[in-house]
Amino acid sequence: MTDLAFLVGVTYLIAATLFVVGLHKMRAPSTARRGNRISAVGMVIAVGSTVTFALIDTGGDVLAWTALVLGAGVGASFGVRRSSTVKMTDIPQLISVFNAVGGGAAATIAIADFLHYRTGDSPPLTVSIPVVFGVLIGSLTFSGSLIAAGKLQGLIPGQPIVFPGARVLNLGVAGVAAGAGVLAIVTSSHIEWLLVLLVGASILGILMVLPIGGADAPVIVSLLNAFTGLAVAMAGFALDNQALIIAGALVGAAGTILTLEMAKVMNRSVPSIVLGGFGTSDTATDTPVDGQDLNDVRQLTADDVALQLAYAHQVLIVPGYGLAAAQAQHEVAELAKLLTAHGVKVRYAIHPVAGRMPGQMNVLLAEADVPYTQMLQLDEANTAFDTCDVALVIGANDVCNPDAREPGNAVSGMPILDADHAKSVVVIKRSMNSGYAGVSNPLFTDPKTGMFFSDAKKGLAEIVVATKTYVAA
Amino acid sequence: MTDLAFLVGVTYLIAATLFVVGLHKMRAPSTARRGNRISAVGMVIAVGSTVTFALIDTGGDVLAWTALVLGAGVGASFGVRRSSTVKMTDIPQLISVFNAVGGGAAATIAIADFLHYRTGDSPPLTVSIPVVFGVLIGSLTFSGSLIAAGKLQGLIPGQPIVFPGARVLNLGVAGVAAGAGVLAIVTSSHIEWLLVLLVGASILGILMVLPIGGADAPVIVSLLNAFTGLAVAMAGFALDNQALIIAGALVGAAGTILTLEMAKVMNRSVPSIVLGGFGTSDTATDTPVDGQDLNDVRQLTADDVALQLAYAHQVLIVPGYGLAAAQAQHEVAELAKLLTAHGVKVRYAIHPVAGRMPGQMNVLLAEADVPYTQMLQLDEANTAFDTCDVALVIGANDVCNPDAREPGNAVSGMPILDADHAKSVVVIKRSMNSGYAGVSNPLFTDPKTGMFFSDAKKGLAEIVVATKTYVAA
Amino acid sequence: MTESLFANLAIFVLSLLVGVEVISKIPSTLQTPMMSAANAVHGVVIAGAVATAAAADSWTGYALTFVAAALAAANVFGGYVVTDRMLAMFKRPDPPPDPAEDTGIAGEVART
Amino acid sequence: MTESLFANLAIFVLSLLVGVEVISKIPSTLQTPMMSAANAVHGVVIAGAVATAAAADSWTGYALTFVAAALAAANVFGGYVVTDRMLAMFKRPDPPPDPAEDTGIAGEVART
Ligand SMILES: NC(=O)c1ccc[n+]([C@@H]2O[C@H](COP(=O)([O-])OP(=O)(O)OC[C@H]3O[C@@H](n4cnc5c(N)ncnc54)[C@H](OP(=O)(O)O)[C@@H]3O)[C@@H](O)[C@H]2O)c1
Ligand SMILES: NC(=O)c1ccc[n+]([C@@H]2O[C@H](COP(=O)([O-])OP(=O)(O)OC[C@H]3O[C@@H](n4cnc5c(N)ncnc54)[C@H](OP(=O)(O)O)[C@@H]3O)[C@@H](O)[C@H]2O)c1
Repeated sequence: MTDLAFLVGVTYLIAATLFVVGLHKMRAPSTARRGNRISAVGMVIAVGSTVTFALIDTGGDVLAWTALVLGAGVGASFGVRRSSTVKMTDIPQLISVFNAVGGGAAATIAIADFLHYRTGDSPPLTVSIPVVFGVLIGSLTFSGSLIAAGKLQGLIPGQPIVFPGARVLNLGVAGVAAGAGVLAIVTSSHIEWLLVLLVGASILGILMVLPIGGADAPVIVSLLNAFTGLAVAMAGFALDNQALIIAGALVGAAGTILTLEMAKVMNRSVPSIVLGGFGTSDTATDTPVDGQDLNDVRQLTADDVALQLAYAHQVLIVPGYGLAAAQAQHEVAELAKLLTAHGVKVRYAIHPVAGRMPGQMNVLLAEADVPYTQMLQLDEANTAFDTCDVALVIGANDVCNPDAREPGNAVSGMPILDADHAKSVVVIKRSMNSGYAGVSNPLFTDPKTGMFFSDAKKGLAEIVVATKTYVAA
Repeated sequence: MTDLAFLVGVTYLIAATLFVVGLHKMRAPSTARRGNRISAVGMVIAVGSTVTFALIDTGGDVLAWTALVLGAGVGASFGVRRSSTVKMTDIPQLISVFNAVGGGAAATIAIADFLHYRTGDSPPLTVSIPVVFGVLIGSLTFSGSLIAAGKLQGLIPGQPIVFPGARVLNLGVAGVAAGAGVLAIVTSSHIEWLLVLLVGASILGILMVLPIGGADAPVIVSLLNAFTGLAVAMAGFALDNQALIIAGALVGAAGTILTLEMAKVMNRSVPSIVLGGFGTSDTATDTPVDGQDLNDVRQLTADDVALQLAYAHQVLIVPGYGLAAAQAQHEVAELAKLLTAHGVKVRYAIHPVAGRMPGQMNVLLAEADVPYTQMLQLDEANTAFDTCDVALVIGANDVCNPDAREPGNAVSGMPILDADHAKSVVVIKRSMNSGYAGVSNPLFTDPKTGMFFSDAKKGLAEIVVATKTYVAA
Repeated sequence: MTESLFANLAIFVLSLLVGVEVISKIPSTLQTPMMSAANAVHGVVIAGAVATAAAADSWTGYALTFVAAALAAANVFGGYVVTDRMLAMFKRPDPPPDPAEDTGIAGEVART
Repeated sequence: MTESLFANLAIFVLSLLVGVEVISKIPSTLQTPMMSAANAVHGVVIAGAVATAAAADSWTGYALTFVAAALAAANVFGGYVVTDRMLAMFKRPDPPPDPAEDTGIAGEVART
């Protein structure tokens, strides 16, 4: 190891420290943004010192540098453009695309490293083994992430796509990929096996994600995030580059824990999602399992709702998947502002799994300029319901289903928002259809509940208009 | 690096993982004990593989192995005997003794390594620098920890020991030690400088801890714990032993964070403690700052207290330093059991800095078999006070001083236990003297408060006797 | 060889441990931004693309460099920008128009 | 030389990071046991005493080995034993003699 390489290594350690400090600061909303910027500084240091080292150490080839700069330019402009314009509801699919490109980059780098050795001596095991793993994980992540992004974007049907013989096909492809990997290591100079592995792993990625229901896709995105980290770490082993090893392992481990946490709050297990065991889908809402009767229901108009809200002291808004689906975050924020200005105390009761992605409601509401101090977590919110006049449930269902307190149904045992403890309840949704879990909700037929059947965005807009007349008065 | 050394390195990584998993599990009382055992398994693996490697690799000298086994036997029997017999209130000083021996061991090992090189070539900088730091930190920790243990044990007066010219002496000794360290590195074969450094650093350790008040000693013990970790890591650099580097750095960093947290809950800053700036002492209680008047006070007898407790529905016990000082944990637990059996709901409201060491009350009460589910943390406790009939304050003062809510006094801003929100309050202490912070406490003169003047142990024993008559009746 | 293999292995294992520890106890509010932040960090793969460029000396090498650089740059630039955008939206309350809706709202809840 | 120095440095830095992360968010209840547990971990210095023994070949060496071993063993054995003793006392409630003082007590508080 030259002194220069030693120095580069030290800068990598500094970068690693900044990555960790940055991620650490993501624990609290007030420091999260600074954390991300600290991490970015680490990235600049790591990349900067790598470039400096490469220039001094190898000088290098003008064409190669040109290829690098051109490629980076193309990639950067794509990344920045997509990131700056993406709608907040589409962030999961964008993250998934970034996982795909990260995994693809790791696989490409691993292949290039292997080829490089091939022109000289054949690579030692300490290179060929990580190369094989890098290609395997990287290309699986590449194809799998693209499929997941497609599902989330609605380009690929959200339902689990299953077909007869899928299991046999899976095993077959996995066998071919594994065989190719072993042969690539053993023969260690036959690039062909690596290409077979590449194709096999890519097919495997597709086969793995296709059978997964759209609602489980966020968990898979998180898992593939961890995979990308591991692929990058493997590329790091192959190149003997510690920045890649550290950052890759960091993300691999952190992503795995995050995935397990996400699955836990959703009452799902990662193995069962990956093995496609359940194949639960988003479309449960299309088929009302039970005929909840409209006769039991007290229906409201926009005007009724506005009146009730304008004369309340405290309102708690319970946003759910329907709010996200209808993109109604700005309408709800407008309504809340109106009421607040009128002297009503308005806050949001946010369930950890409201929506289809952990924290989705927080991001959406934040987009509509709702300060995070108004967003109550489960426990705080449940204390607040006891003293609140109106619980305004918007496109939420499972997260406030009182049946969760009873045993023997699909939501049993899930901690819920106690909207039924409020003095009165108003629910905005389109029909009596059930939510993600496909079970009926006795809250809707509770005597103190009024239902306003409407699309969330449209309904809220009407309520805002109606409220203005009361507030002005 | 031989294959054998590689294997040993891998076992060190396994051990490191077990250390981390073990420390991680210390976050919750229910898993903490298992965590400590997992960490012990890691220790066995690390030491076992080091021994195996040494036996295979160097074979070694019968006399050296004998010295090792004899030494280890002596040390182990001392450590186990002291640990199995120590009283729970004396744990801080025992930890301090273990810091001392750990630091001493690191310094000894560093010196031995330096000497070993001296017989051959002179050691390279990558050895001599960590040796110097190991000796410096190790011997400073050794002497400083012994002084801290002496203070906590009462062998050395708890008051800050200061004398004129201390500052000049400190600077002088520090200068000598620094000079000797530099010379040891530069001349790199003169063991004499290392010995000067050893003596200088030891004196420095004494000078550093002597001026620190007894009540701040736990913070210093925690800081010296971190120092020992760093000394061990330095020894690891000198010996090129990764187990020492990993575990030492782990403890160094964890200990530092822990020290900062401890200081924070005590409203103190580590630099001000170390620089002896305040010199606050335990003995503030001896000089009542304000003449709180006995006329304002409603005095109770043991019998009064017993009656009030026996007819309460809910009792919250607020233990403080006086309970620890009087060693009255078993008496309070007995009283609580008696009341619980009689149908009274008894729980403990525990302030993070009650006593003289964070978590001290929890450890003490745990010793007396109080289940940790009955120990309420600050927030829980403050909710519970609102519905509690009697707050029984035992030897506590600052932690329930309502003046903390007002600005302009020594406890201002400290979060407190809202004992004054209880329906009635009973305080057991020996006099109207103030506590650690030396301020008067309006709680004692509150009309709903009754004072029972007594030593905590004696008073509680009397109350237990009196309660038995009511409970039996 | 074993020397540097051991170093890399140790770095890998310890980084895994850091990753596990740094992530635990993330509030669910921040799980999506956290995922995005971790996503940005694996954009470090662009340093690998630089290494690939430094070693490239054939048309295949240049092509692979181009592909690796494009993919990696998309990851790293996009990842940081989108995370920043998302976090920029997590705001403290505006300076209150009237004192009743002051900053303490969240803390006040437990006692309402 | 630089190779192994870098490895050791990287290991040191990453271990520091692990140490910082693993300790954050310890409840104050467990700060004393935690300090004790960390104290036990630096008992690993006994592995250093073993290395010292392996290199010792003079009476000074033997003496230093003896001293290092005695000090280190006191740390490691004492540290684990006292931590275990302390933690053994943190108990769940006994099986309740009557249902009123059931395990849920702590959880129940918030709503009493
Ligand atoms: N957050 C996550 O990480 C995550 C991930 C996967 C699954 N999940 C699961 O998703 C569920 C989340 O609960 P939730 O209460 O938020 O949602 P939900 O239980 O799925 O209910 C959403 C409700 O919104 C209504 N809705 C749909 N589109 C609407 C629109 N445009 N306007 C108005 N209403 C609309 C639907 O009723 P109508 O059709 O009658 O309008 C539906 O009943 C939980 O079961 C959770 O386990 C969560
Ligand atoms: N926990 C820590 O880590 C730590 C460390 C350093 C400092 N501190 C500080 O220590 C204080 C702790 O508050 P605290 O309320 O627990 O204690 P405190 O405010 O120091 O008060 C203790 C009280 O106990 C009484 N007492 C002493 N011996 C007694 C005995 N044998 N029997 C009965 N009563 C006895 C004393 O009054 P009489 O003399 O009238 O009996 C004294 O007023 C805080 O100010 C904290 O900042 C804490």
